[in-house]
Amino acid sequence: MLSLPIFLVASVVKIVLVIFILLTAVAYTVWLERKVVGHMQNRWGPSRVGPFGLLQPLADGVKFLLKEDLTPPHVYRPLFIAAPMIAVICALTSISVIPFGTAIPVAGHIIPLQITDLNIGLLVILGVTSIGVYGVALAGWSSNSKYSLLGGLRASAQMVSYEICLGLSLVGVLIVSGSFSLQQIVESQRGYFWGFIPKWNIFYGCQFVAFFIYLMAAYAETNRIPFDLPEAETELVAGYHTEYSAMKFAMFFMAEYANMITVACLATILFLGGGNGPLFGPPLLRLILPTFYFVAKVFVFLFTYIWVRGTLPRFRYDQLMAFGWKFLFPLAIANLVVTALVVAYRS
Amino acid sequence: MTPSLHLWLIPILPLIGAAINGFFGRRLSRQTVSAVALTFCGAAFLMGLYVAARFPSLELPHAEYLGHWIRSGNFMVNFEFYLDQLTLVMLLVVTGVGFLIHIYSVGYMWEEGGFYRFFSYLNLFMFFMLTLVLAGNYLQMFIGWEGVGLASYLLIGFWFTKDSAASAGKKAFIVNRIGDFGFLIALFLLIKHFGSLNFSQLFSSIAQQPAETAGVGLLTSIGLLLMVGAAGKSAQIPLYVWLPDAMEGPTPVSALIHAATMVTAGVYMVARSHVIFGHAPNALTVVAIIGTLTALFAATIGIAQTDIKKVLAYSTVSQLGYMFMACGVAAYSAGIFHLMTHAFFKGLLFLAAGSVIHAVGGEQDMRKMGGLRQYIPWTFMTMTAATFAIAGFPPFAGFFSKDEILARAYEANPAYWFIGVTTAFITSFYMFRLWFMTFFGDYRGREAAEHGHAPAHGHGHGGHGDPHESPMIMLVPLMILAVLSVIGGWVGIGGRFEHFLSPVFGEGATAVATEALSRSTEITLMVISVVAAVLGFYLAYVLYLKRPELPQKIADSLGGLYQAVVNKYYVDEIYGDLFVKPLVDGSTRILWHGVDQGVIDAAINDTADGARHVSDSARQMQSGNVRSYAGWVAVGAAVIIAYMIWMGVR
Amino acid sequence: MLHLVLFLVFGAICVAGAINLLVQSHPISSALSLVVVMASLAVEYLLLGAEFVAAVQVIVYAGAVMVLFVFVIMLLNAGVEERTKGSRVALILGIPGVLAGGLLVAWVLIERTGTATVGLGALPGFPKTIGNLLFHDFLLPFEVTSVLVLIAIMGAVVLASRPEPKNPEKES
Amino acid sequence: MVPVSYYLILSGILFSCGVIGFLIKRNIITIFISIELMLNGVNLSFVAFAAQWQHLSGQVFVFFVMVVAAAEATVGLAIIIAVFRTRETLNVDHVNLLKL
Repeated sequence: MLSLPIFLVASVVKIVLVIFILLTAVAYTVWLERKVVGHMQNRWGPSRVGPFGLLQPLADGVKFLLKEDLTPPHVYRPLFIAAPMIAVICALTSISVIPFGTAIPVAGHIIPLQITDLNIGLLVILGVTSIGVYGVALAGWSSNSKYSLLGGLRASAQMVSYEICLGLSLVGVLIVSGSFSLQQIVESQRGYFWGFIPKWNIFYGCQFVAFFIYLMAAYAETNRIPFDLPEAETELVAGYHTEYSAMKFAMFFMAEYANMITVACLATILFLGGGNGPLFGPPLLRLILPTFYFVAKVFVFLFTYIWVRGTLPRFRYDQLMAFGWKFLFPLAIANLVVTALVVAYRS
Repeated sequence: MTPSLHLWLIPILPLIGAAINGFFGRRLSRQTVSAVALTFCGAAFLMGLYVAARFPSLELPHAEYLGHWIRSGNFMVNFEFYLDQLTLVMLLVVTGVGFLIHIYSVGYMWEEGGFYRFFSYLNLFMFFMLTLVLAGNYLQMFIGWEGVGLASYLLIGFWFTKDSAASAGKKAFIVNRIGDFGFLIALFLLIKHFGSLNFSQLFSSIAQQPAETAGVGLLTSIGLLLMVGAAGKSAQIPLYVWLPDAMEGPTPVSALIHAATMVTAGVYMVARSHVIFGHAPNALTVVAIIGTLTALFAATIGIAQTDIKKVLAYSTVSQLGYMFMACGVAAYSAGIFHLMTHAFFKGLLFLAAGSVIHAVGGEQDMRKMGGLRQYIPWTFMTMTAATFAIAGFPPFAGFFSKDEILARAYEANPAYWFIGVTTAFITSFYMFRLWFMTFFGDYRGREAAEHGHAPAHGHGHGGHGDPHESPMIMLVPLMILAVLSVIGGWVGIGGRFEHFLSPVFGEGATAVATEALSRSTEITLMVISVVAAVLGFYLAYVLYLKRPELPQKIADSLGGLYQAVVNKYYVDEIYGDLFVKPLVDGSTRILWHGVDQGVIDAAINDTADGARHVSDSARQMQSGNVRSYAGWVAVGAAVIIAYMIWMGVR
Repeated sequence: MLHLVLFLVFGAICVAGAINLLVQSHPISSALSLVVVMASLAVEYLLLGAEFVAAVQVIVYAGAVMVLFVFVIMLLNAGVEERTKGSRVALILGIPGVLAGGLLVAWVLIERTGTATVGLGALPGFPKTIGNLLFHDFLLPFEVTSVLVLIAIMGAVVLASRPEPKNPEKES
Repeated sequence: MVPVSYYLILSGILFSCGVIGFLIKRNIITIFISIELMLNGVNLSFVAFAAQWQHLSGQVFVFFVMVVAAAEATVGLAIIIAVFRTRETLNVDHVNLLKL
C-alpha cells in the first residue's frame, strides 16, 4: 500500500504521462492514417514536413492553434463552446482505467501501469463513453444549422443504438472473466490451453462472435467509416462539426482519435489478452515486454481501423439502423445466451 | 342385464337433422333439406323398428342409464331412457306417423318460403317428443314436455308474418304454461315426499302407500296437478281453447302435433302415472269427468263449424276426451289403444284435409267446397276410410277402440257410457257432414274464386281453375295411413292389445274387468254404438245431401242456442273478460304506469338528473389541463400525508 | 470529514442543477441540468458505497434515457417555452400543497431516522451481491420488469411510427 | 460520518423541485424531465436507507425504478412525438382535449 503523498505524486506523474502519450499517439494515429490510406489509394500521403512527413502532426497542431477561432452568429453559445469540451474530456477520461502493462517497481514502490484500478473499471468506461454522446449531439444542435442538426440527430440515434450492442458484446467477456476490473480481466487471460493457444477471451472464451460485434459497434461508436454517418461529407458537409473551426474543431478531432485508441485498448484488454504474451530475457525485458505486447496489439487494431476505412464504402442510414437492430442486436443476445450456457456447463 | 339398445340414438337422430337444417339449411337446396330431414327421421323410425324386433328378448322394463344430470344431496336425477310396452307403442306411433307426415310435408310445403326452417322445427319436435316418450324420469319427461310445447309454438307461428298465426302461437304457448305450472308443482310435491323422480323408484315406493279413497290427500293433489298439466297439453276443459286456434299452423303440423302425437302426451303421461292415479281414486274420477265433458262439449261445437280444419280440431279435442274418459275409468290400455288408432285416422283426416285445401287452392271453408270426389279421387277414398274409422263403423280401427272405451265406461258408470254414446252419435254426424259437404253435391268454389276471393294461404298454384289431385309424395302417406285406419284396430280383437300392455298397467285390473261384463251386455253395447254411428250418418245424409236447405231452418229455429254453438259457447270471450282483460288492465295501470314508470324509471331518471347536476358543478375541476390535475394531486398527497402523520402521532 | 465535504459539494451541485432545471426556459437546458443532477447523484451513490448503482445511473440514466430526451428535443426542434395562462390551480393550490407535504415528510423523516449516520462507502453494493439478490430474491419482479420493458418497446414503436398514408394507387 | 437525514433532505429537495417543475413548466418535455428528477430524488432516499439499514434490497429497488423509468421514458417520448405530430405544439396548456 502506498502512502498518501507518494500515491498523489505517482498519480499526477501517471496522469501527465498518460495524457502526453495519448495526445502524441492521437497525433501520430492521424499521421498513420493519412500515410496508410495514401498508400492504399496509390499516392504518397504527407511527405513534405520532415522525413516521411513525420512532423506533419506538429504542423497541423500549430495551424489549429494559430487559426482564427470563429464563432458563427445564431449559435447557442454556451453549448456551442461546451460541446467540444465534453467530447474531449470524455475521450480522455476513459483512458484512466486502462492497464498498459504489469506493475513496475520505481524507487522501491510497486507502481501499476494504470492510473487507477477500479473494480467497476469497465462500467466507468461505458459510462464515460455514453456521456460522450452529448458532445456530438449538442454540437449538432447548438450550431443552429441544418447539416449540423442532422448530423447530431444521426449521431445520437446511432450511438445510443450501437451502445446497446457494445454493452451486450462485453457481457459475454464479463461472464467468462467474472469481474468488472480490467486488471483482473487481463489476469484471467494469462496462460495457454492445448499447449500453444493463448488463453485470450477471443479464443478460450469463444468470444469471437462477441469480438466481431464489438468491432462493428466500436466503429459505429467512434463514427468511423463505414458508420461515419454523422459527419458524412458527401451529404452533410461535415455533419455535427460543420460550423466548428480552429481549436474547437481540433478538440473534436482529438476526441475522435482518442476514442479510437481507447476502443483499441479496450479490445486488446477484453479480447486479445491485454499485455499477456511470452516473457523471456532479462528482468528488465520481462517488465517491458507486456507493455510492448499491449502496444503492438493496439497498433494492429488501429491498423485494422484504417484498413477498413480504406476499403469499405459508407452505409445508408436505414441500413445502419437495420444492421444494428436486426442483425447485431439479436446476434449479441444469442452470443450472450450461448456463453452463459457454456460457462454454466463448465462450472 | 340385457344388452344396451342405444335408445339415446332415437331422440338424438332427429336433433342432428334439426341442427343441420337449422344452422346450414339456408344455404342448402330444398332437395338436400328434405333429404336430411327424412333421413334422420326415418333413421329414428328404423331404430324404433329395431327396438320392436329386439323387444321379445328384453327383460322389461328396460332402462338405459347415460349419466348424472343433477345431484343435490340425496336427490338425484339421471339421464336415462326407459322402455316398456307402453313406451314401445308410443315410440312406434310417434316415429311411424311422424315419418309419414314428414314425407307428406315435403310435397305440401314445397312451394313455401322457410322450407328449411319448417323441417328443422319438425325434426326438433321429433327430438322432444321422443325424449318425452323415452324418458326414464319425470324431469326428463318434462324436458320433452316443454320442448314439444316450444316446437308447437314455433310451428303454429310458422307463418309469423300473419298476425293471427303469431297470436295463435302465443295463445298455445301461454295456455300450455298454465298446464305446465300444474305439472311442475306436481313434480315438486313428488320430490318433496318421495325424493325421487325416477319412474321405477317412484312407483315402487308409491305402490307401498295405502290408496287415498276419501278427501284430497297428497297423491290426490299430485294426481290433480298432473291432470292440470295433461289438460293443458292435451286440450281438455278448461284449457282446450288453444287447440282450435293452433290450426293456423301448416296442415302437416296440425296432423303431426295437434292430432297424432303431441296432444296425446297428456294421455300418455296419465297412463304412465297410473300408479299415482291408482292410489288416488278421487283424482281419477276427476279425470273421467273432465274427459267425458270435454268429449261431449267439443263434439257439439264441432257441429256448427264451417272451417274444415276447425271441425277436425274440435273432433280431436273430443276424441282426446274419450281417451281421458278411458283413463279415468282405469282403462288405460283402452285409452292408449284409442290413442293409437286416433293417431292413424286423425292424422289421415288432417293430411287428407290438407290435400283438399291444397286442391282448392288454400280454401278452408267447407261451404265453398263440394263435389270434390271427382277431382281428387284418391284423397276422397282415403278420407272416406278415415271418416268411417272415426265414426266407429266396424271393421274400421275406430270402432274397436271406441267400443272398448264405451264398454269399460259402462262398467264403471252408465252415465259415462250414455254421454259417450251421445258423443259418438254427434261425432258421426259432424264427420259425415264434413264428408258430404266436401265431396258431394256440386263444386261451389268456382263462383267464389270468380268473385275474386283471394286464397287464404299463398299457395302458388291452384288458386284458379279446377281442383286437382295432389302429387304422389302426398298421396302415398295418405294411402298407408288409410290402410292403417282400416286394419289398425284389429290388433285389439280378443283383448290382445290389452294383454300386451297388461305388464305395465297390471294384469289383475284388466282381466277382472273384461270378465265382469257379460258377453250379451257387451254385444248390446256394441250394437248400440254402431246404431248411433249409423244414425249420425243418416242424419248428415238427410241434412247435407238430400235437403241442404234444412240446416239453415233448424239453425234459425234454434236461435240463441245455435249462436252459442257457432261461437263456441263464448268460451274464448269469457276467458278474455275473466282473465286476460283484468291482467292486461292491471299490468297497464299498476305495473306499467305505476310501478315501472312511477317508481323504477323515476328512480333512475332522478338519479341520472342528480348525477348530472352534481357533475355539472364538479366538472369545473376537469379542465383538461394537465398542470391543474397535477396541482390537485399535489394537494391531495399533502392532505393524505398530513392525515397519516396525524393518525400515526395519535 | 472528507465524506461530509464531498457530500456537501455534490449535494450543492445537485440542488443547483435542480433549480437551474426550473429556471431555464429552454428544454435542452433543463435536460442538461438534469444530466448534471444525475452525474452528481452518481457521486453521492459512490459515497454511500453503491458503486454499481452509480455506474448504472450514469450509463442508463445519464447516458441513455437523457440522450433520448435530448434526441427528442432536437427532433421536435422545441424552442423556448412560451408563456401561456394555463391553470391557476397548479400555482395557487399545487405549490403550497407540495411545500406542505414536503415539510411534513421531512419532519417525519428527521423524527424517525433520528441521528443515525452513515460512513463513507457504508454499504458496498458489489455487482456480484446485487446480482445474487436480483436473480434470487427478486427474480419474479425482475422478470415482470423485463416484460414491462418489452411492452414499452412495442408501445413506443407503435406510437411513434408514422401511420401509413392511405394511397389507393399503391394498394392496387 | 454524515447523518442519513442529510441524504434524505437532499432527496426531498430534489423531489420537491421535480414536483414544482411539473406544476410550473409548460413544455411537455420539461414536465417529463421533472418527473425524472422526482424519480432520481426517490432513488437517493432508497440508497440512503439501504446504507442505514445495511440491506442491499434498497439498491436493488433502484434498479427497478431505473428500468421502469426507462420504459416510461420510451413510451412517454413516443407519446410526445405523436402529440406533437397531431397538434404541432408542445405546450400542455394547449393540449387540454382528449380528442381533436
